[in-house]
Amino acid sequence: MNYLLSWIIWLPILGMVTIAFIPRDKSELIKQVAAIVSGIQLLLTIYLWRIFDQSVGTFQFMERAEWIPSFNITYILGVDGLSFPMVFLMALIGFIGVFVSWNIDKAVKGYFSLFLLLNTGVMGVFLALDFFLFYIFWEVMLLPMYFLIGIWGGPQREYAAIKFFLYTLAGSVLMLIAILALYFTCGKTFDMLVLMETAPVALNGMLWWGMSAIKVIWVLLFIGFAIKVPVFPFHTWLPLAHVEAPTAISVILAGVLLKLGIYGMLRINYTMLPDGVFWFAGALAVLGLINVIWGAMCALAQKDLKKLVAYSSVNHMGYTLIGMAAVIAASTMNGDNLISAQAGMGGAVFQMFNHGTISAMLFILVGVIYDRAHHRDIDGFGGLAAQMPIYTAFVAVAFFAGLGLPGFSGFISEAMIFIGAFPVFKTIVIISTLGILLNAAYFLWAFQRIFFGPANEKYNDLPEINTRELFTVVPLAVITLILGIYPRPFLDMISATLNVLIDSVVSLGGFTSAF
Amino acid sequence: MSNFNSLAYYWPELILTVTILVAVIADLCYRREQSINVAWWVLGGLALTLFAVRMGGSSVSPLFMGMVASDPFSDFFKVLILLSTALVILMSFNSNELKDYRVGEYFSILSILSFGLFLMVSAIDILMVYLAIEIVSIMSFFLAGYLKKNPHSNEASLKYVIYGAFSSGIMLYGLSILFGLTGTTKFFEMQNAISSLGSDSNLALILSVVFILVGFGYKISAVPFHFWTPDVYEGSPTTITAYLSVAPKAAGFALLIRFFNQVFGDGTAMTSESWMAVNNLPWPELMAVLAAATMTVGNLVAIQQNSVKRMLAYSSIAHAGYMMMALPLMSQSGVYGIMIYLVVYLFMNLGAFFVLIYVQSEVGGETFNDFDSLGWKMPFIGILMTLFMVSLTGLPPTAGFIGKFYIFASVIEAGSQYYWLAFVGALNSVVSLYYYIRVVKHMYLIGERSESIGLPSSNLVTLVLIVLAIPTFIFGWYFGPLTDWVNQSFVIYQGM
Amino acid sequence: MIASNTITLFCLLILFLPLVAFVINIFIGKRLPREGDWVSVGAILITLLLSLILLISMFINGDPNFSHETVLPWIDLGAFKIDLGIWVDNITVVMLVVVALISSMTHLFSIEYMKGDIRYNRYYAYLGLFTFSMNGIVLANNLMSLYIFWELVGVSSYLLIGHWFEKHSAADASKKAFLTNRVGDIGFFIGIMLMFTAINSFNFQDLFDGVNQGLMAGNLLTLAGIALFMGAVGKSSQFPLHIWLPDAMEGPTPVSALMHAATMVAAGVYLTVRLFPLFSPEALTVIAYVGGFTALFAATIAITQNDIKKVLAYSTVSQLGYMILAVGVGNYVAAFFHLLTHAMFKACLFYGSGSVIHAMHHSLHDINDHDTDPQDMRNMGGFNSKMPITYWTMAIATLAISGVPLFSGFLSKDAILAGTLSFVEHHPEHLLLAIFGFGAAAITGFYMFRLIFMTFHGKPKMPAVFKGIHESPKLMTYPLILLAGLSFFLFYTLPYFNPFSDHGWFTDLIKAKDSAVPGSLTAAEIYEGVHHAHYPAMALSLIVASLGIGLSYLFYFKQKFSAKSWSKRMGFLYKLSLNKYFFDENYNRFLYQPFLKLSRAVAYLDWDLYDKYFINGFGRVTRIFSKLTGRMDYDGLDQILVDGIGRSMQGLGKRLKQTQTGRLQNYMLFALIGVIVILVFQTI
Amino acid sequence: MDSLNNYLFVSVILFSLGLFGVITRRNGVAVLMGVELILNAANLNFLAFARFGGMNMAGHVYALFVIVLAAAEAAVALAIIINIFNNYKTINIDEVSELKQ
Repeated sequence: MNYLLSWIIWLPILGMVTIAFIPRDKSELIKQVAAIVSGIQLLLTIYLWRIFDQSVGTFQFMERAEWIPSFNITYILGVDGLSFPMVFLMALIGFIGVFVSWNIDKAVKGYFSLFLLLNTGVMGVFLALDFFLFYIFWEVMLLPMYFLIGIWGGPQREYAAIKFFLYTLAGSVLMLIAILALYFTCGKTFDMLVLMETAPVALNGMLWWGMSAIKVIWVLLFIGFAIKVPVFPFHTWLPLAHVEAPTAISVILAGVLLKLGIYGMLRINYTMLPDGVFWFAGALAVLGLINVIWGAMCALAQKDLKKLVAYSSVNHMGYTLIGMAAVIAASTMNGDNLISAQAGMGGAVFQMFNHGTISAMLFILVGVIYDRAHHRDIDGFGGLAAQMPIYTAFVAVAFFAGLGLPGFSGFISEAMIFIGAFPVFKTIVIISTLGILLNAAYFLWAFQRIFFGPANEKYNDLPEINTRELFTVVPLAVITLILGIYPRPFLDMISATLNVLIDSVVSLGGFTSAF
Repeated sequence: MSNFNSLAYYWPELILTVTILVAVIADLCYRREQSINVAWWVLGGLALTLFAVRMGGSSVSPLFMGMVASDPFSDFFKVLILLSTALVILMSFNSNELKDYRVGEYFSILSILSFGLFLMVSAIDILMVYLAIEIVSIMSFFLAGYLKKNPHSNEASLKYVIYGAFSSGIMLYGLSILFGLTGTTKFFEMQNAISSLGSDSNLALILSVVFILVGFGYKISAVPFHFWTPDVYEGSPTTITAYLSVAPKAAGFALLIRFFNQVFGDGTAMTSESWMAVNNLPWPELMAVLAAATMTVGNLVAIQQNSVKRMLAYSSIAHAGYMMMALPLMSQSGVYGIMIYLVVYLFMNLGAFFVLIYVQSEVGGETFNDFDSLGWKMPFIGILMTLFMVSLTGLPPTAGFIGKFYIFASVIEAGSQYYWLAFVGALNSVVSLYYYIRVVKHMYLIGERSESIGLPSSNLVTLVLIVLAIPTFIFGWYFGPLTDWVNQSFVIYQGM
Repeated sequence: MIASNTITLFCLLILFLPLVAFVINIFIGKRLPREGDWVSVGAILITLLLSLILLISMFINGDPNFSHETVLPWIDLGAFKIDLGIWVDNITVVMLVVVALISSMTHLFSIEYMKGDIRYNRYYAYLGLFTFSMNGIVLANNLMSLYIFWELVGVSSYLLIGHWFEKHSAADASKKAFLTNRVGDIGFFIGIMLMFTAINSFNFQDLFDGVNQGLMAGNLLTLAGIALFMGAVGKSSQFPLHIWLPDAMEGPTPVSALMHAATMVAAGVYLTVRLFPLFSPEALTVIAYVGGFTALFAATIAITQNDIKKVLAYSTVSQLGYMILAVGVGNYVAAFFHLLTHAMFKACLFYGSGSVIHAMHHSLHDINDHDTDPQDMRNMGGFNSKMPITYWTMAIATLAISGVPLFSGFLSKDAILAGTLSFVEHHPEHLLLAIFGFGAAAITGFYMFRLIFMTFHGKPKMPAVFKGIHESPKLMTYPLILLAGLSFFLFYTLPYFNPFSDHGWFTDLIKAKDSAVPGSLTAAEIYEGVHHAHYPAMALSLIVASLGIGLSYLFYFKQKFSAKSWSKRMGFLYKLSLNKYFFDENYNRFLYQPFLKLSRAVAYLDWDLYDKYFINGFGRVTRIFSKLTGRMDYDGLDQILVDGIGRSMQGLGKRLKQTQTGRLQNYMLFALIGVIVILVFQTI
Repeated sequence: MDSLNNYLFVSVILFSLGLFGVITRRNGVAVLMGVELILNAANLNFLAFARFGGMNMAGHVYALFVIVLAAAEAAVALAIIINIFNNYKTINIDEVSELKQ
């Protein structure tokens, strides 16, 4: 197929249009259409995986079309080892998300239309190679998200929705400025491939108000991405949005949307501002550390299960930041330690994917219990293990995966991150290993309070997790397990791209030239 | 060009004049209830005018001995004016407010107003500047106070007339000083004279610049000359509010661009990529500060409003601020950005106002609470209003984003000394999300979902809204035709 | 002699068979006949068989330097590679047999002991998981896979301790076990990272070579060693992370025997044995002190415990301390020897206690007494007549642990004490280590015989219960008999028959490796010293052991002294010991609670302060604004803007809004003022 | 006596008076008169510059136009004020302030 990537991106829009023509009382049909469309999308990504050439570190399946020549805006798509896992993750979670939302009965038509629109936006960001296109997709996600939280969310949904919207918009307008600054300083193009080559040279030594242009652009982009990750101190929208959003949206939010920030940093900051990487790596690691510890401590104190899981996302994304920072190990000033750089970066990318599957699983499971008990107060349960053994088993799997138990993919990525970052950031890594203790503490404590202890009479007739719900959790659990036992399929996929990325950061970035 | 020769290039205005006359005469012939039919005459005239404008070709020449210029730049604005006038007239059919009045006059005044705006966008002589502004103002006073029995409308027109007269008076004083310094009323001669003046006359020049700015600032409602705007916008009939927020503003910007760049520019204005202020007059810095102040004040106060109409009034101040960002840059891309912004602003702002008019007539109010759960009751209106709100905020993939994008792009292109302005603008657009999305919130997030769906009662309304919505959406991701049009129109009379 | 490929195959089978049993039982166990216990038992028996074949082939081979390694590339990013693999040498083989043997016994024992449990199939599944992970540790050839299985062992321990999760105490204990272990694991992982950073490999052999080449030396090496040792501290329940093991007795008793006595907790010792060549002398000193102190310290707690399993638990901690001490003084073969012998007699003791508890439980159940604690020795007494097999096997095991000649414990303990003595001879400044060692030996005899006397001798404390006590079924007693048999010296000294020397197949086949740290003593030098100290140590240990046993005899058998009055006389010390030196209480008060408070404070800071008032200053400004304006009518949107910046914006907006007075002339005045301000600024 | 500065001086005074009147008078008609003063100040300028600058007739033409437009504006303004009086029964512009904030 020639336009495979375009199909993957625009298929949901097609579905959205189809849904628009279905009368709104035929809610089953609407759900089926949504399921079919995201199913086909998933199949397409699997097909893409089959024909994807893992040995190539550059972009594949490139598409290029004239768009607005007067401003050098082009429609460019492409996929590489960095974006493919994310595309797959989105397709998978998008597909699962449809089934997670099967119980939605309020304005089904609107819900699934927006859901598919969101899908397109996210896919677009991962596949766009034109900065303008990238930005459009980046923003397209916001509005569906606002509605999905605001209409189908919990009691504080309006507040949560607007907060999410404002936070992210504030970040993205700064990003827009940075994009334009890059455009005008680096040869008037939005083509990322060109910018990756011209930006490091063009920005070299440029000063704005006495500040290095690289630093300014880096910080602008970073804030835009950091809000999405979210990096402390831009994280406060996250617990709220998660708590208020309907389950499927929490799943997508945690599973995919948070990755956009990291993806953006790796795709843009790292390639276009390699000098900035060296300048900022320390701060990145420190922020990662704060995320890890702060997120874990907040999670430890939560009484709302969903909020706990939300803070665990803050905590987990912190590891990713630490891993990313390890890329500087490969520079000459850090002793050409390519091993560390690969471990750290590989760990970071792997952690992104793993957090996607694991947190999605966690949120689905939180949704399952919320649907039944209509509350999420950790202390309000107790002894559920006896009443819902299968559910308990899945929560146990998800929690253990979340706390980084070997055998689950999260362990490998966290271990790689620590190993990779250790040579460069010894103290930070040592303190952040405390995070793995805290991880275990908050997960196990919550697990004990919910499932252990004498059976709670109140929940005697709580129905066990049903087939549909199992269908949503099992694939994620299986992926987590398989990759936890044998991570080669994933790591081989990203390996070539990762090495290209590390090489470009290290060879183009140097500490001395730019500042 | 002599007066007679000029007429050959003056077809649009001539047709418009005839339209005005026809409208006045037709009004005399109709009975009170039927006077609304005048609108069709006017619409026909406007269509002919539009045709004439488009046929006019791309000639660039001064007409009537250098009073007005005929160039694609002014044609561009003329099209905008005609479009907004026609749309407002169409929407007026459905206005509840006008029902109690004889409306024939209303339409003829609108066409006179358009004529004034035509003059404004093509004026290259300060006499014509004053004349045009006065024509526009006086007609606006009429229209603002058209609802004779409505005290608010009265109050609006009183405030408008006094504030208008006051600011045009100050502007006139400034123009008189400028006349004294240069001894001419023609833009290009003035520019020449100023560039040969020594720096000792800078004080007087600054005085005149500031005084002139009072008049222009009043027209585009820039801070601190914006105070009339909310009150007048709120009191006027909503159709007129919509019109005032678009057409005169567009014309005001055309005038500002022409006047400031060609009189206070360094003589290479519009011909080179970017240029400097004549004698290093500090007006660009002034303009930048005013732009920042304008959008900030507009946005912050808009947050506070409980009436959607008044909110839109303040938001129009904010939009003026965004456009003003591009003025101090003195670059082609800045002017370009303003032109693009004006086109998309026309569609989205008129759209928002027209939805408001429709909601007024259906629900009976114009506060946020009147929009409660509207999105469920009238999905068509809800979706369109959402589109307009999102576009006004400047989110892709709507036209509003493209407008902002070009403005920001021009600011960034101008170099790092204006980055702060881009920051202020960017953060302001975040703030603007607060109140735009509030409308959406009331439409969808508040109140019960209703099972019954209402479709717009009038096909005309549906048509007009769709006409506005399509470009608002399409230009968001396919703006090639738009930029091409602006590109072709970017030919400005440069003096002899 | 087995072919190399076959060894690999055997090892993989040994490793994965229990995992297969786990998978089968967890998914379909409930639906299988007998809830699938035969799957697990079958799997573990095959495992045992295979292990024994390996053992026999080791005997036949008789090569002390036998070593076999197989690797599988697991992660390969170009430069960054991790290869998983198995490494089989004689230590591995012996350990495999220990694990398989004790695990098989546990499987068999549990058939009766766990009969009728509601989660019978899961219990067996978890046992399989444990055996799998434990074998993984044993077979690991690199730190990374070691760490992986290390954690998995922790999880199976978590699951099994929490088997009866309806009990809050069990749930608490399982969590405590996992978390306390994680504390140690953090250190372990830091150690791994330090090693990897310096040597760029996880493979043991690479690490030894690297250290030998001096890629890592000095303080860094010591630090890495201590960090790695942290893992052992957690897993082997050494001071100060010893708190979890006694609580872990909340799990079913067979589990305690298998994991919390014989194998899992010994993993820490196994780790230090495996990594011995990496430890610098300074690190070893630290290890020795931790081990020695734990040995004595835990023994003093065991004296006063009344719960039969708690006594055994502290005894385990103490014995593990011994092993660690042995590693610390360099005699790590002795440590491994003690691991082996200890596994047998301690498992036997635990099964014995399980048998007693089982009997107590049933008897209590028959008389409908659900309040009496079936594990409290104060409710027992005189059981020797009713449970002869249990009595005799436990007695044998007790003799072994107390270090009485003819029993295995005597040999291994003697080797450790000899090593310690030799170490102290060379380093007189470390005299304390010898005191730890011999002191613990004395106390061990005392409390172990106290246990025997209180349980099996004297008059029954609760006659009603006593009536219902009877011997346990065969499936439970057979393992007891087997393990008691394995507590005799004979099995370890074959083919020699000298009960006073540990010279036998074990010492022949398990040879100490030289330390990889340049400048350390060689294995031969250490062996020489140990040999030298052999006889004095033996004499001393015999004296202290008989002292302890004698005292216990006087106190609890002859009742010459009243334990009660002595405990009163010792007052404060007694209380300290009874309450385990208040470690749990102090950890709770000074560690857990403050940390929980801190995290609550952080969460409050995050959510209620930071989030609500984006920056405090902004918030304050906003409040002032709101006071000034005085009429903040918050409607929907205003509520939305609770963030400080938002509020400040609102405040600003409100102030600005007030300029819109509605009075035309104000407007014009503002405009004029604007003009004047602009003019002033422009002309300046 | 007959110098440009004198005219300009008068013009400035007129302008200031006009501003003062516009800002301070409460009567709508009086405010309008203030506006007229401003316009006339400008007119005076135009004429004076045209006369003393030795320039062409542009200034005069300009002044004529201003006079005409001022008249038109005043007519409209007065009509509006009449309307206000009909609705509010006052022409005190301070009291016509329902639209605010």
